[in-house]
Amino acid sequence: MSATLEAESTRTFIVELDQFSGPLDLLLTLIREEEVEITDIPIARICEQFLARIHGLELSDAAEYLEMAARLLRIKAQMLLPRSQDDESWEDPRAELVRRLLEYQQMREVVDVLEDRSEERRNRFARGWLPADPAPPSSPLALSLPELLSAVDRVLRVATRPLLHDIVPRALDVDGAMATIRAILSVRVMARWADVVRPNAEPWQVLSALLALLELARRGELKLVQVRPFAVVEISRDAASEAA
Amino acid sequence: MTPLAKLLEAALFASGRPIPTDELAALDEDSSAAAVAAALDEIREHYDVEGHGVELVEIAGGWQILTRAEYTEAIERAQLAARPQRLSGAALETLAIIAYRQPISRADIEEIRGVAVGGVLKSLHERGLIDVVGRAEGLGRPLLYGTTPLFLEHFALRHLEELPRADELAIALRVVASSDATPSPNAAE
Amino acid sequence: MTPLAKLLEAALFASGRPIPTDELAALDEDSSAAAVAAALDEIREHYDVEGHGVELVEIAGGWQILTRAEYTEAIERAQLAARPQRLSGAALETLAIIAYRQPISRADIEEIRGVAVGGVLKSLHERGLIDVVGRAEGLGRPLLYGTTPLFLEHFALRHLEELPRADELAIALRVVASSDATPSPNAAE
Repeated sequence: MSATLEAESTRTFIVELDQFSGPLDLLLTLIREEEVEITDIPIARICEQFLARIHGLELSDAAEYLEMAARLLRIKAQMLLPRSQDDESWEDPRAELVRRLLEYQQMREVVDVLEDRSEERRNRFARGWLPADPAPPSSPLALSLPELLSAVDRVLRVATRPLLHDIVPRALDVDGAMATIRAILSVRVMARWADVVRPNAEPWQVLSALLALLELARRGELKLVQVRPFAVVEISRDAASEAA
Repeated sequence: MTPLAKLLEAALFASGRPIPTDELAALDEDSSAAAVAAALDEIREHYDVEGHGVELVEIAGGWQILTRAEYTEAIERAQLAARPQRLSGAALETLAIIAYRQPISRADIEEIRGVAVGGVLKSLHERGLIDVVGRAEGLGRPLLYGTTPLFLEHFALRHLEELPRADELAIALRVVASSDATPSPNAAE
Repeated sequence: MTPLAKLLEAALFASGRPIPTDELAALDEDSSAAAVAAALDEIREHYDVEGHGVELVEIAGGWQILTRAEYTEAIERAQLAARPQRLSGAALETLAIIAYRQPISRADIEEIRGVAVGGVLKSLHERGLIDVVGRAEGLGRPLLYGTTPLFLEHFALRHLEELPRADELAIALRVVASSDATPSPNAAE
């Protein structure tokens, strides 16, 4: 594929991606297009379609799609594991995904209702001209000590403890970052830092990605190369481990 | 129209927002709640029967006069008033989840939507459609979000219960899964 | 009412300003200036004959629907009497944080509450319950807020030390709830 063609397809893909509000939306669309049951997804086929759709995408913008791709690949692999006919303890690896898809679809149903209602309201105007507020801002204030004290109580209940320190809102997610990086490298031979961390990533995300890279490198799943100091770090699949 | 209906009409005309029923009742201390309800009925019926360009609508626990939908386009074309912007799909999805699952944390919303929602939450909060209603127990004690009265106004809902019940949705859901048809969003009246 | 009168009524209701006759005429291209004038007459007469709480008035070269003068007083009185205004939960919580942690910067309040408090601070300041009491050291030298003498007056407190300490709060809440009256300020000392 020539460079121009590739750029072309990338652009059309981004346009298309805007049609989806997230990976679950894309997945649901595929399921509708393929006319299959949510409760019995032909995972290999859907997974293939999903990867085809996100292939060639600006990876740094699509961590959430890649995470889903990794999840689908994992389920696909689990489905291939041999199991005996009468194994009662067997759990469908798709169960969790089905649950999330059903929940998501239920929410989309509510969105339809809300969209309808907001359209109905948008098509009516409220009174446009309003008289100046006759009440001066110094209207009497109803305040009582019990009210203030219950507010203090609410603040204390709600405030992070201890008051002086804020607890980090999200713990590191190294496993998630590792899944993302693996997914990126399953579609690409080589990636850069900017591909695995979004430009506006929060500190915990940057840290998670860094730890994930080091861990994967330690396990020999990928190679980190920096040609000279301060140059861009190149992340690639480790040829040796791949051959193995 | 009766004197009380005229007074209520004047007050409703003077306001751009729905007026709660108890504030309408406070306009005339001599009138009972039943009299106020009757006067509101009288106004609504008068607007419908006499064929006015406006109508009386029950919204967010109160009452509001709104123009009839059929005139919106002409009014907007003449640039006498403008419709507010539509909410994005991401904003609607997030609102839908908050409306049904409130109080709910950001992480739980992200779990359902499958994407980060920090920016969407911020803009919904700035628009006054959601608010922080508490903090969860447990690690990090995350903030919990809920919808506001303005949310009801925005969607012309009398109260949250007007949205279809979750179990009604679940039934529709199974139908959809097998028929592939888009559910008809008949808002419960 | 005729269709044109209904359209004009909706437009006059929705517009934020008086509408000149030629703009009203632009609402419906098929209607002549004479038809618009007739429709305006029809609306005015309808409001007068049917006894509405509003009237159609010609102002500054344009037309506007206004509430009748005889009702403005009742509406204003209701708004004034509209039971003394209460502080919102957000305002109360912010006030509580300032009372206990003063002098405190906006950033610190926001860290505790988890949401932006700019608007709330402004309204508490306008009401004279809080004031700027200094600036912090360090980056940007942010403003520090504290409560005012008016704050003490509102709660019938002689000085801030009369507020229960945080660890006594649970007890104080129980006492206050059971007496339910404003505490007489002659406890200790």
